[in-house]
Parts: sequence; C-alpha cells; structure tokens
Amino acid sequence: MNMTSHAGLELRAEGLSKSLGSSHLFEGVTFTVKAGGLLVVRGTNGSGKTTLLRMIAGLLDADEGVVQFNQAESSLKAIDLDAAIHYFGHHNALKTDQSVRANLVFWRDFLGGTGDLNEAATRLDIAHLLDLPVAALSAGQKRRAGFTRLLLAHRPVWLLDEPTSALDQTSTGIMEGLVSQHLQAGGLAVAATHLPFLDDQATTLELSSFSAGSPDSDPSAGDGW
Amino acid sequence: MNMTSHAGLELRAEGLSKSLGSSHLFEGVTFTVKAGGLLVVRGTNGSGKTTLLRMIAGLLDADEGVVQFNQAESSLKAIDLDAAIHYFGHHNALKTDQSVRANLVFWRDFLGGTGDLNEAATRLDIAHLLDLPVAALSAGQKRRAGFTRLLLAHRPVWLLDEPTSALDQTSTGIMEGLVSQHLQAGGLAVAATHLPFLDDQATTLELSSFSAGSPDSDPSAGDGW
Amino acid sequence: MKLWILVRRELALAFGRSANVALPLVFFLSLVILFPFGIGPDPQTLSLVGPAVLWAGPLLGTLLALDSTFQPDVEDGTLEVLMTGSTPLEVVVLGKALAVWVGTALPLVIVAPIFGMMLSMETTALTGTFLSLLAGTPALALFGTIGAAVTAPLRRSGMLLSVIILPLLVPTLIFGVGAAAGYGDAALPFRAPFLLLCALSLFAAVLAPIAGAAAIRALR
Amino acid sequence: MKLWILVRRELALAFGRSANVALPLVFFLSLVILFPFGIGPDPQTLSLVGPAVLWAGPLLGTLLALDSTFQPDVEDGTLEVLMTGSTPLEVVVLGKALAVWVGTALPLVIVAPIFGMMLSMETTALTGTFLSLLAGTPALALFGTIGAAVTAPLRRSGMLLSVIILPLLVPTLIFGVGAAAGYGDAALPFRAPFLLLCALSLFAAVLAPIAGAAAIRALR
Amino acid sequence: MSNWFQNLANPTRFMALSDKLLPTFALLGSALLAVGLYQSFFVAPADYQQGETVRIMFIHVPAAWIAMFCYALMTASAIGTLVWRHPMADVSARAAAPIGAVFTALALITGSLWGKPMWGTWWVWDARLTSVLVLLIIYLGLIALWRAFDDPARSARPAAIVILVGSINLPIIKFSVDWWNTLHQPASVFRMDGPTIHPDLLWPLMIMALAITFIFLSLHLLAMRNEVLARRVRRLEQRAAARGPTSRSQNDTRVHA
Ligand code: HEM
Ligand SMILES: Nc1ncnc2c1ncn2[C@@H]1O[C@H](COP(=O)(O)OP(=O)(O)OP(=O)(O)O)[C@@H](O)[C@H]1O
Ligand SMILES: Nc1ncnc2c1ncn2[C@@H]1O[C@H](COP(=O)(O)OP(=O)(O)OP(=O)(O)O)[C@@H](O)[C@H]1O
Ligand SMILES: [Mg+2]
Ligand SMILES: [Mg+2]
Repeated sequence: MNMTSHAGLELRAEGLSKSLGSSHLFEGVTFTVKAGGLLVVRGTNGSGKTTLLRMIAGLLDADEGVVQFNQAESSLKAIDLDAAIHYFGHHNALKTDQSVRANLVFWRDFLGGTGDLNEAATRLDIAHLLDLPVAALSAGQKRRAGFTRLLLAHRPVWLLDEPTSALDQTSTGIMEGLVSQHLQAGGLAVAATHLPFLDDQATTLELSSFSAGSPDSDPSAGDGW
Repeated sequence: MNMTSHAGLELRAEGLSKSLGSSHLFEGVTFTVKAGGLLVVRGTNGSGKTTLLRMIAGLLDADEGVVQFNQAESSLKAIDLDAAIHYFGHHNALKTDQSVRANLVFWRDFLGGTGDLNEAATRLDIAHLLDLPVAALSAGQKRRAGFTRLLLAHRPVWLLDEPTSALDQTSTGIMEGLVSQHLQAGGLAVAATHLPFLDDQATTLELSSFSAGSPDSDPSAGDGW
Repeated sequence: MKLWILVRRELALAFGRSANVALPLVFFLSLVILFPFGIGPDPQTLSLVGPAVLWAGPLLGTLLALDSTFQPDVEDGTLEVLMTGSTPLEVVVLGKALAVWVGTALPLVIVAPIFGMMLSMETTALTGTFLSLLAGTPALALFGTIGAAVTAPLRRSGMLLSVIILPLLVPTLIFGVGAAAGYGDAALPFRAPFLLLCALSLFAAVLAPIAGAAAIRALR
Repeated sequence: MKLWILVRRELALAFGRSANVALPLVFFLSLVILFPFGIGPDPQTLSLVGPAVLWAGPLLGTLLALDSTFQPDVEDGTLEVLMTGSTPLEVVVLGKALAVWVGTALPLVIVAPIFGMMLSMETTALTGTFLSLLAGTPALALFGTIGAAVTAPLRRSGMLLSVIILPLLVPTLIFGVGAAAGYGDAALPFRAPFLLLCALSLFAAVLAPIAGAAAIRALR
Repeated sequence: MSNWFQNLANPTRFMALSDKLLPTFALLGSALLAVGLYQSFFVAPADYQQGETVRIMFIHVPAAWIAMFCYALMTASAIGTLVWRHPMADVSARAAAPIGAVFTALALITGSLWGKPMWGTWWVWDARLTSVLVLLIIYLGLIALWRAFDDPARSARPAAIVILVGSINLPIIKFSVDWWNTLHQPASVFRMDGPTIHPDLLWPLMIMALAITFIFLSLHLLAMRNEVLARRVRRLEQRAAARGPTSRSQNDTRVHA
C-alpha cells in the first residue's frame, strides 16, 4: 500500500452508541476525519475513549451506528479495512522476553512493512536499546518501542490510545512530531488522551458530552431483553 | 501498626548508585525525606526513577549506598522495613479476572489492614465498580482501584511510581489530595512522575543530574571485574 | 509467507518460555517412568501398553503448551494488532497450531521411540507407533488450538481447556493406536487406520483455522 | 492466618469466578477414558495400568496449575506487593504450594478411586493407590512450586525447569507407584516405599518454602 | 415458518409462546408417561431370555435417544448462534446442555444397571458405552465453558464452536456398534430394513419414547424461560448497580466474614 493512494482518505463515524454491561457509555457519536486531520478524543476515565477507538479499529462491535473509511475521490468503494489501520492501544504488543529488535522485526514482516528498523528506532531514540529484552526497558522506553511499529509498516489511519502515557517531555515532543508528519503525508489519526497532544492541529471530541441518560428501565422493551 | 508511632519517621538514602547491564544509571544519590515530606523524583525515560523506587522498597539491591528508615526520636533502631512500605508501581497488582472487591479484600487482609473498603472506594470514586471484574475497568479506573489498596492498610512510607498515569484531571486531583492527607497524618512519600504532582508541597529530585559519566572504561578496575 | 513469519516467532517464544517445551517433555518422561514401575517389569505387559503410553505422552503433553497459545496475546495487546492486521485470522490460527506442533508435539514424537525402548517395545511396534504419531499429532495440535482459541480470554484455563479438547481427540487416539498396533501385525489392519489418521489431520487442518478464527472474532 | 488468606485467594483464582468445583472430576474422567481407547477394553490389562493412570491425572493437573503459579504475579505487579508486605516470603511460597495441592491435586486424589473402579482395579489396589497418592501428591505440588519459583523471573529457562523439577519428581513417582503396587501384594513391599513417600513430602514441605523464597529474593 | 422463527427469536414473544406451549407439552408428556409406564411394567411381557430386566429398556432406550437428540438440538442452536448471531439460539443451547447431561447420565446408569445381569459387569470399555461417556464429558465441558465467562454474550459463540466441533461424536455413538464389534445391541428399532424388535415390546417403547420426548421438550422450554428471566434479572441488577453505586455497602462484611 502506497502513501499517495490515500490522498483523499476520510474516516466517518455516524451515530455510534455503546453500552457495556450496565454502563451506557455514549450515544450518537458522529464525526468525520479527513486526510491530514487529527481527532483528539477527550473524556473522563471510563467515559469510553478506549471503547470508541476499538470500535473504529473493528475490535468491538457498535450497538448502533457505522464506521466507514472512504476514499473521497471515489467514495463508492470503501477502503479495505484490513490494511488501513494501526491500532496503538494501552498495551504495547511487545513480548517481554524477546529483544526489542526481534519484536519489531516480527511486526514489520508480519504487517508487510518495508520501513528501515534502525532509522525508525533512531527517530524514537531507542536505537541503543534494540538488543535489550523488552523486560529490561523502562515504562517510557517500552511505550516508544511499541510505537516504532507504526513507522515500520505504512497504514493511513492511526488509532492512538494515550500514546504519550509514561513518556517524558522530550519523547512526547518526538511522538507529536511523528504524528504530525504522518498527517502531512496524507494520513489521519484519532488519539485518546488526557494530556496535551498536538492541540494546535487537533479537533477535539469531548466524549462526555455524548453520554446517554440513564438506561431504559423496562427490560422487555425494544429488543425484548 | 499505629499512625502516631511514625511521628518522627525519616527516610534517608546515602550515596546510592546503580548500573543495570551496560547502563550506568545514577551515582551518589543522597536525600532525606522527613515525616510529612514528599519527594518527587523526576528524570527522563530510563533515567532510573523506577529503579530508585524499587531500591528504596527493597525490591532491588543498590550497587553502593544505603537506604535507612529511622525513627527520629530513637534513630538507633531502624524501623521494621516489612510493615513500613506501600509500593505502588507501574502495575496495579490486580487480578483481572477477579472483581475489584475480591482484589481489595484480599490485599487488605493480606496486608493486615483494617480500612473500610467502601469508604476507601468511595474516596477514589470506584465504589460503583466494586463488583465488576477488573478486566472490565478502563485504564484510569484500574489505576484508581490499584491505589485503593494504600488506603486499606496503613503504611507510613508510600512509594509511588507514576501514580497519576492514565488518570483524568479530577482523579489526579483526588489522588493528590489523598497523598496530601497521608503526609499531614505524619506519613512520607516518594513519587516518580513526569506529570505535575503536588508541586507546591514537594521537594524535587532531578535524577538526571546524578547520572554518572560513561561507566569506567577499565572493567578490571574497582571491584576486580 | 506470513504463516512462516508467525511460526518462527511463536517457536522463538516457545523455546524461550519455560513451560512450553520443557514441561511436556517432563510430563512424557514421567509417564514413561510411571508405567513400568506401576505395572512391574514384565516386558510382555509393558510392550502391550507401550503404544498407548507413547500416544498419551504427546497427547497430554500438548495440553501443557496449549494453555499459553492465545492468552498471553490477549494480555499484552498482541492480539489486537494481529486482529487489525491485513493477515486473515485463519492464517494466524494455523500458524499458532503449526508452532504448537513443531515446538511441542514434534519433539515429543521424536523422543517417543527412545521412550518406547524403555518400555521394551520391539522395533516394528516402535516404527508403527512412530509413524502413527507423525501422522496423528498434527490433528492433536490443530484440535487443541481450537480449544485454546475458544478459551483465549479466560485465565488459568488449563483444566477447562483439557476437558473441552480431550473428547475431540478421541477419534484421533483410536485410529492412532489402531494404526500403531496394526503395523507389522498381519492380523490387524494398518493402512486403513493410518489413512484415516492422515485424513483426520487434514480435516483438522481445514477445520481448525476456520473454527479458531471464528472464536477469536467472537471476542469483539 | 496470612497463609489461609493466600490459599483462599489462590483457590478463588484457580477455580475462576464461577467456582467450578466439578471441573477436576471431569478433567480426570476425560483423561482416564483415553487409556481404554488406547490399551483396549481388556479388564485384566486395564487393572494393571490402573495405578499408573491414577498417578498420571494428579501429575498432569499439578503441572498444568504450576504454569500460573508465579508468572502472572510477576507480570501484574502482585509479586512486588507480596515482597514488600510484612508476611515472610516463605509463607507466600508455602501458600502457593498448598493452593496447588488443595485446589488441583487433592480433588483429583479424592475422585481417583472412582476411576480406579472403572478401570477394574480391585479394592486393595485402589486403597494402595489412594494412600500413595495422598502421601505423594504434596511432594509433587511442593517440588513443582520450587520449579515455578525458580523459573518465573528468568524467562529464558526452558531446560532449567526440567533440570530442576525432574530429579525431584522422579523419586516421588517411583515410590508412589511402588507403594501403590505393593499394597496388598505379599511379594512387594508397601511400608518402605510408602514411608519414603511420606518422608519426601515432609522434606518437600520444609525445602520448598525455603528454596522458593530464596529464588524469589534472588530477583533483587 | 419464517414468522414462527421470528417469534421464537424475540425473547418477549418467545415468553408468550412458550407460556402456551409449556402446559400442553407437560400435560402430553405426563399422560403419555403414565400410559407408557403402565404398559411397560404391567402389559409388556417379560423377555424369554432377559426376564424382567428387559423393562429397564423402556427407560434406557428413550433416555439414550434423548441424550443424542438433545445434542443434535444444541448443534442446530449452535448454527443459529454462529449464522444469525441471535441470543435466543444461545439461550436454547445453554438451557439444553444440563438436561442433555442428565439424560446421558440416565442412559449410562440404566445401561450399567442392565449390564450387571446381562453382561455380568457394571461397566465395560465397549465402544458404545465409552462414546456415550465421551458425550457426557462434552456436555459437562460445555457447561463449564459457559460458566467460565461472566457475560453470556461473550460465551455464546465460543460455546457454539465447541458444540459444532463436538458433533462429530454423534455419528460415532450411533454407529459405534456397527463399526466395532462390541457387546452392546446393534440398532433394532431405527434401521434400514425395519425394526427387529417384537411388537409387544415395541409399542410400550415407542409410547415411552414419545412421553420422554415431550418431557424433554417441556424441560427445555422451562429452562429456556429461566435463562431468559435470569438474563433480564442480570440486566436489571446491572442497571440498578449503575444507578445506586453506594447501595451495596452492606455486602462488604459478607465477603470477608
Ligand atoms: C452404561 C451402559 C450403556 C450405555 C451407555 C448404552 C447406550 C445406549 C445408547 C446410546 C443407545 C441408543 C442407540 C441408538 O439409538 O442407536 C442404546 C440403545 C439400546 N441399548 Fe444400551 N447402553 C448401555 C447398556 C445397555 C445394556 C446392558 C443393554 C442390554 C443388554 C442395552 C440395550 C439397549 C437396547 C436394546 C437399545 C435399543 C437399540 C435400538 O433399538 O436401536 N444397553 N444404548
Ligand atoms: N461488564 C461491564 N459492566 C459495567 N461496566 C462496564 C463493563 N465493561 C466495561 N464497563 C465500563 O465501560 C467503560 C469502559 O471505558 P473505556 O475503557 O472505554 O474508558 P476510557 O475512556 O478509555 O477510560 P480511561 O481514560 O480510563 O482509559 C468503563 O467505565 C467500564 O467501567
Ligand atoms: N540489562 C540491561 N542492560 C542495559 N540497560 C538496562 C538493563 N536493564 C535495564 N536497563 C536500563 O535501565 C534503565 C531502567 O530505568 P527505569 O525503569 O528505572 O527508568 P525510569 O526512570 O523509571 O523510566 P520511565 O520514566 O520510562 O519509567 C533503562 O534505561 C533500561 O534501558
Ligand atoms: Mg482507555
Ligand atoms: Mg519507570
């Protein structure tokens, strides 16, 4: 998959709703992110930011609503979801007993990427850690090592769940720079975070404002449950 | 163990040094924290904050230097380390397939605490989550649930490793308040963090300033290796 | 190709992790010790139960490795990336199963003849058992992977996993021991059970990826 | 008292939130069923292998349980809190071992006679096997816990585990089936292997907490 | 037909429909059972070979049939779960499993009671007997699997997959007597060339089979209704918990008492 082919990419969510167990998280979440755009999702703990990102990634089904990836020029054909997304969740998807290098080589090959490992590692300032087992890394170093995966295989859509948690200021800056570059190259990103994150470039989605009222009190209504 | 017995408690570290693998983390770290005091450890990712906290907790041996807990009135007798410390690390020490309640009841009983679970949970705003399995909680909710343990059994020394990571602003405020109360009650705390944390009350230890130069270039010098 | 990348990684992890390779071997060896000491040294009886013991080792030993096939991936976020990647989950599941076979079952099959000699088995019986194991253990690993996928989100699921998988493995065991007994014994058939065994493994190779991938998708 | 709190928690984790106490029974059943399929229905032969089969169940169960004894605690931060608590690590290790025994081995030992009957074992053989299991399974759990403690922190320890566990397990198994076979059989000794088995379990009860705690302290 | 299916697929309509069906089935079942039991014990002749023990057959054979039928029903439900993803299909399968396990156990128990006089032993490792035991394990394993998940919505598809994969055991049970030379009777009722069993025995057997089928259906409906109600209660409880976070304060003492 080639960078330029996503020039007019667009991510649209319409009327997304989700309840988990007893909690009615949000209702009617609608937004559009265009190529080059960054949506920062904000909200209190447990308001459903992670849930929303997982829904966009296809890791969780919405109760209602749809998520669509369109190519603006030919919006008829929805993009193949499979090779469109990088999901960078709370966990770093690194095996702690393998070296950073082994982990990253695996992800690059598995995701069919062609990125230069050493260059990517240098950008995230983990080049000197490549041969350590992940278990030896500090929390922030692990986070950076996990993020390196995103540079190794190109995906137009980045979904970032608290990407800068555990990072120091310098590293936060570096990561912001990388996301910014990704946007400039025609990608788009959705990030959930409690911290400042590219606030000048981002559109903010305040998830708490979509929170539904108290759930239905009559269980036999609607779907019969 | 009774609160007032720690009235004159003091934590002293002298000349702490540590190398891990090839990296020489810090050298000659010396500080004293008195009862009621908070030391905030700062430093870049991988500078050794976690390492330092683990050393204070007795989870890791220092290469050089000592850590001491003294009762100021009778500094002859070092306090029993065993029942002095709460260590709140990067991980929350919660079993994800058990309910929050089961986890906390276990820790309270195991640590010999007498705290009121519901009161503690209410303080951290997780009372409504007590019967959910930990796996269902959001990242910030997990962190708060993990922190609740500290309120259930009294320990004079709190060692906090990025306590407010993943927390929203309200929760950060709550946690700061709880630490503040702990200090007022005669406890002391050491916290490592990249975020603002009780900056008005805290003494800051900038770990990067203790970083040793490059490790000895002559490996056969010193201890014979 | 993606398959090979996956298998290689799984093998690297398996050989690095304590439980996956060593425990099954320990268990197999223990079985081989238990039977002679339990039955007594009579070579006649021993060689009678030989094929069954040699089958029980890989069959039960594989269970020890299956426990950590998907569950760590759920916990460390690997599964999320595998699921959002462009590689079909069927390939992922097949890769896991292959890795279980190569990393756990195959070593057990390879040591089986040695253990068989400890059970006073003769060369023909050994050969028959070895061949039947070679043909049948893929089915074990594949059916087992289905069970592992189904229990992926559960912790400490070892026993549950065993209970779910073992009934599925009964046909494999029947044909396996049948083929082992039939080899070099004119009165008993070898070809038929052996071919059935191969058929089972092939069938499992088709079924397991589909069923396993469906189970993983059900996590959504 | 702390011991009891720990054991209770470990048991709760092992049985899961649904507290499925029947699971060990079904687990054992599914395991026992394999042997007639493998060996054939002849009651004579089946009763001969009975003691070995009845020992295989608790052995496999224990090994399955050991995998999740310390490793998860290392990963989720529980071990750090256990280590900074006021309870001696020896108690923690003993608690883990006890939980493995009570939660996994003991239920299997209790139901073992039922399955022995299904394997046409006679009452004396059943009694002998039951007694030997009762005396010997604590040693399995305790020795296993040492292995789990030693290998939990070191991740690259595949062979280490077998090197540690095997020499400890083998005598237990040998004396175990030895005692089982000797009970009610005039030609074979029962007392000697049985007493040795008890001695092994007692020895393990002393050794395991010390060795296990030392292994965990070595993490520092 | 499709309308009927839709009716079943909605829990509320299922509750209404089953409310009407349940008494009918239960009544039919008990009436047939009364007739069947009378026939089996007082009308049917004792077998010239087996004597009075042949009467065990009237329980044993229907129980064995239901044990297999129940699994077939679960297989159909599993397909419903996987293809249409409807929760009622899972409710059906989940409700059926314990009943199936009980009937399997019944077939095993009556079989081994019968085996003692006939074969001289309670238990042999005969192919049919063992495969029925395997069926019992599958039932128990499935029950354990369902219970291991705390959210019924999450356990539905995993369980359905196991049910489907496990269904290969059904033909093995059915044909084990033909494939392997065993002690157990080959089929004498359902076979290509017509029943070989004596009509005096066949009639009571068929009545008993019908009776037990209706009893099974009643039990299944009842269990499904229970399951639906249990899930509704679960929802209500969760909602209540979400509304009143502090209402559970007393529970704490219970946990560590
Ligand atoms: C625990 C022991 C036993 C088990 C698990 C068992 C199981 C079964 C099963 C599954 C069936 C249904 C087979 C089908 O429809 O194809 C069946 C049918 C039957 N069983 Fe048993 N059985 C046992 C013992 C016995 C004994 C001891 C007898 C008497 C000698 C017996 C006589 C029959 C007869 C007559 C049928 C009806 C066969 C037909 O008409 O298809 N069973 N049994
Ligand atoms: N089974 C359940 N029953 C009730 N509530 C549930 C259940 N499962 C999940 N939840 C709730 O759903 C929410 C999930 O939120 P999510 O993880 O998306 O939050 P978040 O916005 O990412 O929070 P954070 O900032 O802490 O990461 C939490 O409030 C959690 O308590
Ligand atoms: N075996 C090893 N060889 C080389 N370096 C190692 C080894 N083990 C640990 N390290 C280094 O030691 C440091 C450990 O740092 P520590 O976890 O204390 O950092 P930290 O200050 O807590 O960082 P963070 O803010 O990211 O949590 C890391 O820089 C890590 O790379
Ligand atoms: Mg989150
Ligand atoms: Mg750190």
